[in-house]
Amino acid sequence: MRGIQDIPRWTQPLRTRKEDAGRGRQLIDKRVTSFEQALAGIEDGSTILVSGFGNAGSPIELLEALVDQGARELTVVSNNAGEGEFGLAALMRAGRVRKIICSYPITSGSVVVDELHAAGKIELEVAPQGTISERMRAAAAGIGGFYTRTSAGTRLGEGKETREFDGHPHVLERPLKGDVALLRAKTGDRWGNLIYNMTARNFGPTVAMAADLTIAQVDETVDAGELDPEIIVTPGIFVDRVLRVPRRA
Amino acid sequence: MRGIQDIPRWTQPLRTRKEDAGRGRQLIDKRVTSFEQALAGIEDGSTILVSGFGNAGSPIELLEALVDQGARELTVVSNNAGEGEFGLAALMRAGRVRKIICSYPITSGSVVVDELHAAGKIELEVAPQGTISERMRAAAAGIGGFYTRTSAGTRLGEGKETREFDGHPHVLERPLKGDVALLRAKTGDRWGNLIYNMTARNFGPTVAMAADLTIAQVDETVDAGELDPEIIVTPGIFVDRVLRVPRRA
Amino acid sequence: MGLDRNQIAWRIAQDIADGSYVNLGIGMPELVADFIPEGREIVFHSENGLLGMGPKPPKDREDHDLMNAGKKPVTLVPGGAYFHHTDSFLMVRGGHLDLCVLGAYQISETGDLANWATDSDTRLPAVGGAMDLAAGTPRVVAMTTHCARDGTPKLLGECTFPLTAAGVVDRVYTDLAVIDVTPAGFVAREIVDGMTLDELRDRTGARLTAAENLGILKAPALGDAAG
Amino acid sequence: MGLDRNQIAWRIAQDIADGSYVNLGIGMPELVADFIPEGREIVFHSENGLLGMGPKPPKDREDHDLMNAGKKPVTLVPGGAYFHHTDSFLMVRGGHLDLCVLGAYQISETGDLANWATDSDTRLPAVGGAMDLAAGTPRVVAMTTHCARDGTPKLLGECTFPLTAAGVVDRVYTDLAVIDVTPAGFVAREIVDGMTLDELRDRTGARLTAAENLGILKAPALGDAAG
Repeated sequence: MRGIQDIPRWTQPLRTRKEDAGRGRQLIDKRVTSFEQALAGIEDGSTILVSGFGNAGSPIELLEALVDQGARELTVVSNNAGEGEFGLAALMRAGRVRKIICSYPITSGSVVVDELHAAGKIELEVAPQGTISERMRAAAAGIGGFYTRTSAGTRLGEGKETREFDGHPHVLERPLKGDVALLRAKTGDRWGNLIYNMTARNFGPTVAMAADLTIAQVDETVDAGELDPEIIVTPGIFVDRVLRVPRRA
Repeated sequence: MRGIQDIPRWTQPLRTRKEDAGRGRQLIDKRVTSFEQALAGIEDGSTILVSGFGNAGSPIELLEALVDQGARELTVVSNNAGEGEFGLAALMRAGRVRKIICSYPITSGSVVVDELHAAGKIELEVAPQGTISERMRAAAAGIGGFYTRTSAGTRLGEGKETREFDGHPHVLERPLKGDVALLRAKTGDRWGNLIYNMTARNFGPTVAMAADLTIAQVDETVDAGELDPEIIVTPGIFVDRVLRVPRRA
Repeated sequence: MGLDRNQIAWRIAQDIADGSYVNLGIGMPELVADFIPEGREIVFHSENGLLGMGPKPPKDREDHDLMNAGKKPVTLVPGGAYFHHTDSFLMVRGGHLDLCVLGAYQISETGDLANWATDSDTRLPAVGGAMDLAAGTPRVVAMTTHCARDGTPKLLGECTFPLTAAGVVDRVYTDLAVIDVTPAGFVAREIVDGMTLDELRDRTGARLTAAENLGILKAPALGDAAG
Repeated sequence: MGLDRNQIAWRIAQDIADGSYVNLGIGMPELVADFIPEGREIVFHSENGLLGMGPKPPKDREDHDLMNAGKKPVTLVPGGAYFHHTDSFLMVRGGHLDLCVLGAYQISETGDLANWATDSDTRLPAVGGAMDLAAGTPRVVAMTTHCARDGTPKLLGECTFPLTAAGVVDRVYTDLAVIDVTPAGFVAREIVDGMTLDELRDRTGARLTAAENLGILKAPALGDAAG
């Protein structure tokens, strides 16, 4: 009876789990061992949600490896737009980012986005920080749209459906979903559960929930059961691949 | 200069903190020492959000003390509608609840709600569990309304504005805000930070955020700084009063 | 001739792929967890706030703070996590589960599900998380007896009971058959040994066709307990 | 004659009640934290995910994983907590803070705030959390010089720069005055010592009245560091 010939379509897991089943393990193991495995399958034209507030929580090494991976014409959602020539800035410098959606592209050293934007080589969409965050959560939560006061009556709210609730105008915001999320956490386990370090937590839990394929770089990996179930911030259901990247000194 | 005569209105804290400043402490201390202090000021006609899924996480003792407190004509939002003759059932038995909004009023022993409803003495509004939860979060998050697929095309979605997004009908749901939240947690600190125990967490974090006055009963209280800031589930900003109620054997 | 509830549960369990995130509805669907084939790791979600639900504990280790959605004591397996209700329903409504198995009063040939209220109900209305699970989960499986106790079909052209969600059921497992809900209506994939397609049609309240490679629905003899 | 930035910060700090939850905008408003009067416990929120922000650490204890919204190293005080961005903005947008202190390019007499872009801006547009804070916080205080460097007033009948939010500012603290935004427009509560109401009006781009009990705006001499 185990051998039903045509395993129906729906019995396959929906998400990209166990790509490395080839190594013969029967257990769920989301830990991968190379940047190639971590970033496999990211396609041209993808929308990439990126964690981090400034450099805290930014998946710098994953972003740099994405240059090698080769995907082009990317739309990146990130609170900031990179600084220096590393991480997100390196990806942009390599010409891979068609558009960036962010709240605050200006940081000390945000030279790459400045240059590319001045040269007309990158499209920039600026939105309120909380709206970006809530729009990603809406995508994660199956919400078709929500009304918020933020940006109502401002230039950033122009063109958006506006409706009054409780005496205040609200704009309608739509979910912001990623094809891929790249994030940095502190520790990840075999099931993909994640914990974070202080304010490096920032956008990590939200981007993790809001993408079809979620890839986390972590300082350390552990087996299932080694993280206290009370303190897990991102349950593994949201995470597809976990790559250990030793923290820079 | 410290003695500006007319301290402007807005410099008073918005929420009911430090009601017991009379004891002369200068520090924020949300820990109260009696049911009277915990429940002071709850008015007739209030909407009360109540944590708990069945008995797990239910603030049983606070609910029973609310009988003594005396508030009437309450609207209660709770996943279940009480069982036996204790906790929420006792409050209903005392005739204090005009209306209950819940997802699942039937449990083994939900005799009080059955009787009151049959006698026409309580109004019952049934809504999907996730919708109740998300509506409370919307109230907490300043969201004027949101669209969800849940209940679209069903009896519970009738009369609600329906709108198509991504090929699926969604209903518009409005925020569900409480005047008061009563919840049970495991540990609370001086600042009102809370942690929970296993699945007794359930609705606690959500009701805590969604009410004007949030009152937590906890198994134990500690000083500020004794809870690891990484594992706090409900930050104290959402909590007004914390009462230690020793856990029943 | 038909399967008993454990056997239906067993049959469903065979089809759940390794690594799936699954919610089992309260009641009969809970049995599915007992029959997951050896070697597969399935993560069970309980909507009251946990992933990685394990079997029920021995009596002396029950803790009423660790319950499932049916309010029965359970355990947590290594790798499991606790979270609050709104996050739990974010998982459900946001389509993060792979599959849910729900009981059913009626299923229509377009995949409508009725499983929360009957018109003859004398109980209070109670929906719980059924509408969230049915509307939010990408793959919804119904587990039910093929007919009600009085013999009336549960698979219908249209549901007569109040809907839980419209157009959501992908497959129905009954004591008599495994039936897909397709754009062409109900399609039998397996019929219980000894029953003809016409006999199954007699027990079905809508048009029913057979898959090209129609199989036989069988399950091993199973005791009342987990096999 | 006017106050310096530390003195404006000091003046604001005097008005923040014990037990308040406060967000200080990036830049000049950050100074307010240095002047909270002894004996008051104020909980500072930073929108990148912490409550209970403390002063900056000594150089050798800086950790780039513990930053404030201005991306500067900070500390956490006992009782503080970390949380993710969406929860942090739930606090902001849901009105859970008591007060925010924001910088301003312009403030209108109806409480409109412009503080994120000027039309002459050659930089990239950048809004950060300004619109969330301005729209969501129940009490919004603007901290600014009374006039721009070229002497043009910042308090106006209508803002000419792009708005951050409409009708949100409750009070403005400048180097010259403390001014409430009321249904009747700008009302001066305090004017710096030595300045007349008419002189202040000359520096204000909208109708300005004086509160009945108009006071004198003074602050102690303060060094560059916290006083």
